[in-house]
Amino acid sequence: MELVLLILIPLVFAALIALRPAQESKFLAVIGTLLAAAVGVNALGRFDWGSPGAMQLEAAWAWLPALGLELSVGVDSVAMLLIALTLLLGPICVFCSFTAISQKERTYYAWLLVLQAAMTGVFCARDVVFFYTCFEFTLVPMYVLISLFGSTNRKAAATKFFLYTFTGSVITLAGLVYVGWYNATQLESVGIETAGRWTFDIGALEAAAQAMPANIQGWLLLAMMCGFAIKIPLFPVHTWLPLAHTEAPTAGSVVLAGVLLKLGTYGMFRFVLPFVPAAMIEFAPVIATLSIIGILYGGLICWVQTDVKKLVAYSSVAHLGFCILGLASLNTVGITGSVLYMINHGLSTGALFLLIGMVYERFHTRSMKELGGLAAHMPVWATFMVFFTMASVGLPGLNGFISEFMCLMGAFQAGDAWGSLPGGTGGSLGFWYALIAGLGMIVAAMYLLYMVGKVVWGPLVLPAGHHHPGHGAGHGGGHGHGHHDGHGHSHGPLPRDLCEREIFVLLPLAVLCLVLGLFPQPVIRALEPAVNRVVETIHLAGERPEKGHGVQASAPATGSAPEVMMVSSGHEGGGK
Amino acid sequence: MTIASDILQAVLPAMLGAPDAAHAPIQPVGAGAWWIGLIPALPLLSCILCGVCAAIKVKSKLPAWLTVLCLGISFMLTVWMFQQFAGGRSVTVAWEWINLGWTDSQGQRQALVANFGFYVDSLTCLWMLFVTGLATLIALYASEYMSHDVGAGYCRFFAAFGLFVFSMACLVMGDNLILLYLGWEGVGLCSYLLIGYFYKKPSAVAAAKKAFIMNRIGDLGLALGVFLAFVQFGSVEYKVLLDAARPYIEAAQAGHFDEIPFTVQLIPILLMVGAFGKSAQLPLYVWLPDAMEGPTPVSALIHAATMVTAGVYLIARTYPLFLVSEYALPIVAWVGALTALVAATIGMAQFDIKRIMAYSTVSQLGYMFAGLGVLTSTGAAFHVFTHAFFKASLFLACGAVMHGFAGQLDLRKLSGVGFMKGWQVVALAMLVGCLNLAGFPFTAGYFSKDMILAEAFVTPHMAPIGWILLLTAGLTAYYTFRVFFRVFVGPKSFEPGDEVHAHADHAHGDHGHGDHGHDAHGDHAHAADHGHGHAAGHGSGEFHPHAPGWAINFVLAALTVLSIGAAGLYFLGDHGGWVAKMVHESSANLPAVAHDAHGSEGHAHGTFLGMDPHKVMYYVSGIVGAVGIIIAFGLHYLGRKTAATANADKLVPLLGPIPKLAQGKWFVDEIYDFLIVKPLHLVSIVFAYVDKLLVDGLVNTFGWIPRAFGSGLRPLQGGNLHGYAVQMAGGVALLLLIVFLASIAGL
Amino acid sequence: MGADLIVLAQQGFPTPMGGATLAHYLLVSAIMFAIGLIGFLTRRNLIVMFLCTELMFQAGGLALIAFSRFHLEHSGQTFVIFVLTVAAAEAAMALALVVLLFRKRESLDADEWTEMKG
Amino acid sequence: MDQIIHPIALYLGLALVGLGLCVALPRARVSPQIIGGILAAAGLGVVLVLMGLKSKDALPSPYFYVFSLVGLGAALRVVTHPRPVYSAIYFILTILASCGLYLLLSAEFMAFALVIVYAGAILITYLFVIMLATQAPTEDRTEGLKAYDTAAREPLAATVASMALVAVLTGMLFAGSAKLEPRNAGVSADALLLQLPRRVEDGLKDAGLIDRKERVAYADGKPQIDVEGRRAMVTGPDGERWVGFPENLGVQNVEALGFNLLNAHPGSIEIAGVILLMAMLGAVVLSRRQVEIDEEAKARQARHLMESRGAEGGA
Repeated sequence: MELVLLILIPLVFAALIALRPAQESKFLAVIGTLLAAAVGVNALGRFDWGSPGAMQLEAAWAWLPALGLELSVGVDSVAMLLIALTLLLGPICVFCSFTAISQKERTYYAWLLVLQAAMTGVFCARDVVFFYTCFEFTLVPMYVLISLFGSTNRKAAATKFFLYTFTGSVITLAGLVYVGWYNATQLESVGIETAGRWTFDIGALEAAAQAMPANIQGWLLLAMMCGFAIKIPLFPVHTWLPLAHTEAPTAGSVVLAGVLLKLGTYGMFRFVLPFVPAAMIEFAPVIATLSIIGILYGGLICWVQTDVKKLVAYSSVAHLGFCILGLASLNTVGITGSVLYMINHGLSTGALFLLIGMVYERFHTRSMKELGGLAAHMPVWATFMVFFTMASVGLPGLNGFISEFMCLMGAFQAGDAWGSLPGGTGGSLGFWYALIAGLGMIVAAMYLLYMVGKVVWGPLVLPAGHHHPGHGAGHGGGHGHGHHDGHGHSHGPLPRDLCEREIFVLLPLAVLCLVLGLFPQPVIRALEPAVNRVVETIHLAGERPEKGHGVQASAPATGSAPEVMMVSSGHEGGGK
Repeated sequence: MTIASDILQAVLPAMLGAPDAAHAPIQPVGAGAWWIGLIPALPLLSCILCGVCAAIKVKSKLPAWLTVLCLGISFMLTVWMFQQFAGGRSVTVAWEWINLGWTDSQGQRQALVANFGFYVDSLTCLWMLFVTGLATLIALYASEYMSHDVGAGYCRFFAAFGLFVFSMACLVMGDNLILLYLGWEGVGLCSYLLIGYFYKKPSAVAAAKKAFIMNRIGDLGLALGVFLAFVQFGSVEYKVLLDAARPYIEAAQAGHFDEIPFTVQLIPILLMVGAFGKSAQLPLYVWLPDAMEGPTPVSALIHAATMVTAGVYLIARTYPLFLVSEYALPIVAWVGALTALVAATIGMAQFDIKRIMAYSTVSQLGYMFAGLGVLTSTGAAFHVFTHAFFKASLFLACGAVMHGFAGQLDLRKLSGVGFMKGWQVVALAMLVGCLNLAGFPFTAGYFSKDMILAEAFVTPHMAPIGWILLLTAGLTAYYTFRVFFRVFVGPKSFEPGDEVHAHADHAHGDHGHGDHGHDAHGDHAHAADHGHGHAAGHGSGEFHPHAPGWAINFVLAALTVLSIGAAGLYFLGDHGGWVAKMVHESSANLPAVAHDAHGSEGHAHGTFLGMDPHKVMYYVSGIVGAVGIIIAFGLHYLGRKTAATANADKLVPLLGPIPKLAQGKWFVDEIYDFLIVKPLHLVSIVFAYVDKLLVDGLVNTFGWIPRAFGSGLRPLQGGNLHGYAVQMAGGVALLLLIVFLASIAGL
Repeated sequence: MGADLIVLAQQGFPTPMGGATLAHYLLVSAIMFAIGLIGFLTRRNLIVMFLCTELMFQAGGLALIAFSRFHLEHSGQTFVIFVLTVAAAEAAMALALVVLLFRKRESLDADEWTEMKG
Repeated sequence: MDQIIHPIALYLGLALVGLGLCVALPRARVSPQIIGGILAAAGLGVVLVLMGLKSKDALPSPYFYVFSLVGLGAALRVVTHPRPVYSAIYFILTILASCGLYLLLSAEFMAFALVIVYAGAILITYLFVIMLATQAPTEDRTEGLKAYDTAAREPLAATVASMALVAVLTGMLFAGSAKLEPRNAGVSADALLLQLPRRVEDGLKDAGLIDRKERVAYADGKPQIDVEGRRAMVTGPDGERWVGFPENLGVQNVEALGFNLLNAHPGSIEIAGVILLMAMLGAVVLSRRQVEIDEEAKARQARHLMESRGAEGGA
């Protein structure tokens, strides 16, 4: 029941904000997000971490029985953790935009809450069409946030973002519906109990999709990858991200980097891997190569950027390249690494965007030419900036390292040269993939330290309008000189260094980064069964003797009995 | 043997309580005591406390005392640990860090297990002793050296200092390769933070960035090595790894390496890349000289004694793997030797005394790697041990000079410092350090270097390395005493560095390049730049050197005693001394049988000019050291009137281009920049444009097509009646035509 | 000759009419339709354009009657009645519009009115 | 096509007609309309003659040629005449010619309806509007004519388009109609009498064959009328007898039409009524609304009137 509450609370509060007068909107937004977080914590409590692989907290309502659509929700450990991330970033986004947003507050906070509801919906959806509706619905609030509250050419960025992602995901919908159709019509003669009738339940379609012949699975993979690749963003289709990020307001960027990019990777984990394992094995090198290009290409572009936000945006492209490399390695370490990456990237890059937002609120510039050496000017901000940069560069002891290390190890293990060795898992990646992706780690260090070197360290450079700390004015925690109106060129309402609210926003992220870095085991133990289940299905698909094109005799289930029942495709009609 | 050595032999074993346990090479790994976890925990605690001090803006020297206290306790615990566990092997698991399991194709359960566990054996004790020991001393030194920076920078400095010792402890005591990797990058981070301590100076920030990225290149090699180790042996923990290489030892001894699978032989080569990155060996050494931008305690502790030895530790720890690989050790030996030579040549031509010490560190590290390469992990470990002490004291002496002479480091502007009032302790420390570094007979440096040289000639095929090392020994002696004779002896004259400050009294203004305005902050707490000292006001006030305080003198004296004492260790215990015994009991142990294996082909022992290297090397290295010193004496002391000129200058034109090239550090930096950094920058600019125009352009054209198509059709909606009429008529005509043709064609 | 004209007038449908003669009537109606079309396309006077549309109606009616006669089926003629009503309705509306337009712009030129454009 | 007329000849004829039409259209400068008319007539004549040669026997009656030539000529003049008034009047002539054709096709009611409704009502309205809308200049001065009346627009393009349309149309029609079979050829023209027993009774009474009291006999609901035999069973006070039909007893066109209208298309009539109502309403609404002419337009109008009056005064 909690999951539905998680979706409804933000919606209800969004409505409330829309109705109530503007000055109450901040208060309501805070209450809404915190309440959702509370229910989330309750759900985390009730979630049985003993068997995290299974679907829990399930509930379902008939939506369109004729088409077999139902609003069914349910989470396993992966979805639960991503929901936790969303619920964590919710209040943070609200708190960080108190001073940033002065006009049209009601629209802003209402849409922010709607966005959170949609994102939670995506992660706990167990029905393909419900997943898709939420997946698409996240675009609307994001469009509004960027186009109304962005900076200079926000309109173009918002439109491009919307159309680009939308066209991709429409093709994904086509793929998913094809599976629904395939399940309803092509599978009567086969043993799956859910076959033969129109249903969009993920479990049912998973079984049906796996029964498809390999070439159809290939096409299905391409269809589904269209939507998810754009969302992730994978290399060739990433150009919307820097534009959207530079133009989005701070909270928008945080949510966009923190959770929206994870919809793509979660989509791949939930749909592409289990639905089309045979095709995935075939296409894994292609996806891995694309992600590696993304890593190096994105990284090198970061190195020459002058706009800090664009730099961090491209770094997201590079970082998510690692995440997808982990997925493409198709082994437990790789996939666990990539799921961890989704969470860690959300924390560290989200925090980086918060920090950049705080500088933007003070100096109204993002270009590294006008800003420099802020350590002397804003020591607390500088400490956080160095901390989170180290987290995102993947320094051991912080969360970035665990996921990056596991993704690389996963890619390394997946070499066919050491399929037989104890640690190796066989597959199509291997040493060279890991080596070149490893270069990405060096490039990451280059561009992030370039940024930190330019913005944090070095001689103090402030934009034209801002003067340096005046003589004698003791600048401890005191607030800036007098209160100017909102957008005055001086510091405005914000003190020189971070105020309590801003530190309160950053602290939980910092603590989480440290905790996930030093004590990742609880999370890893939670992810293990869920990931092993997917690896098992891929393994079985790989073992299936590829007789002819796509005709599979049902291979006896080896090792632990996978939840998914083995089927042979319709026309062969082989014994079960 | 001298009386001293007898005393030492009597006293030390009692003090250190080293039971002469039988050479039980490998003992079962027992569960370690819980308190071993405190050794790394205490530095972390000091780091957190300093963080808290920074948060509450402490203005006193509190963070320094906190750090010294924690490190001191940690050192005590290390000594206690050494007492308890010398000879044994134990693992203490603090908590379960990573434990991820899956079932592989054969159905067995494989698991990636990496705990926050501490693997204690004699090698760990050896390393931790001098790490924590030196850290405590240098923390004390830094408390006074950094006093001008109390307030903002101070807490940050000691926080990073504590974090460094924690990371070094994780690196050395970690029980698995991933924890080693954590420590590895942790020390990288701390060196980044400490080199970039004077963040106002762009050169310091660039140097810090360079150090971190260079280390990261090495770390990539290490990471791949860790992956391959896991893939090959199914685990990253030492208790599994170190025993896993055992079956291949016999095959390695028999010399036919083709039996050993290629993947096993590849692991050490990958690990070696990491070691070269961290210990500044040939390809990746350029960051160490630049690391001198940091404050001197940092250079002394991190870039001379502890961090740079991490590479040596890694190879010593995973020595069994190196033994089974055919090409690993030779590569290590050759790289070490070449680094030693190149660094020595550059060191000779520099004028900045800290840079000279940096290159000498690179050179001595070359020695250690060569030692490892020529199968004397004992020699290498002993050299690490001795080098840590005397190089730290050399650096701190140079630091004191810089401290006193307002950042002046150029040996052409300083002379006769030893004779000035208050500088005697510093001069003595410098002298002892130089003697050790030059390998003057009966100094600790002499014994450790001699071991390596002897082994270099013993192991076959390694003779050329022996000769290179011998030549380098001479060069080392020369450039060490060049510094000593130019700076500490001779006519007294000095020029203040560019750090002179108008205020004559103790206050140290904050003055750095490019810092706008004169920030008259409360008590000048801003990070002074390029070390501290007096900044020359605008020509007013006469500058006089500021002699070091008690803390500096005490630490220098302690280090001098330790450097001398280290020699005594050579005599402890039988062949090779105390360090040899420690190394034998650890995993870096060189099974005697393996020792012969490398020497099995051809005659048992290499010979040095026909004689037995062990015996004759004492005399040869001593002679070479003495010759070096005499040449330095001749060139730099005799007939030198002023600080600036010396007899050596007459030699320069004779040698032609070599001095120029050497002074320019063989332009290695420029080559790297030209070959790698510039093209990479160009490529990324091209990528940026490709991304903006091609990839984005492609997407925009898809956006543009419908618009163009639409505007193409707009004129049809012309507004005049006849236009529409004609269109209608034309349309009907066309339709009829089609129907007509269809009917004709009988469709 | 005149007799069969009268006979024709009284009787309902005389003997069926040959295919060939039907063609004649269709030819006439086609050409009349063409003339109407050309008129509509070329003339710029609004009223004449409407006249041309009426001409096209007329042509259509003629063809209907020809077929009605050919098939001996009265519905053809009924349909012409409806053609007539439509023509009448259209004429009424069109002429009212023309008057309006004329009052507005003083001229009946169709090209005057080109504001409604894409 | 099975040769109502040889297609090539048809197209050539139609091309000639087209050419004629094109030439006949009014042009700004010289416009040889007469020549155009002759050409068109010649083309038409060629086609008709050829059709006639082809099917010797089944020729339509000579009146057809008269009526069609008059009709088409008038239609041509409607289109080509520069003065709209004359166009309207020529259009009336066309209507009359086509009424003639209707008669030939034995659609008497429609012929008269056309004359009354179409020529009588609709075209008179057109004339009203033309009178209202154009300052009809006196006979001799043609320059008063509006430019838009004298010059046709792209005559060539329009002609070609429509002639192509017609060519295809006729080609198909001819091909089709040649193969067409009349649908209810078998049914006799008077089959409708079966449904009109009262009509039969009246007819017989008028012809004096039955007296007033006799009725047509019904056998199980159906009137006993034998259409082919042209006789009906009549019952009266002195029993039943078969009575033969007189010569002129037959279904008149109007009756058949009325029957068909109300029987086959009741709905359409209603809709037709509605259309007419709407048209009327529309016309009322449109014409009633005063066109708001702002001051400036009024001033211009006044000046315009002054000038024309002045010109007339001056002439």
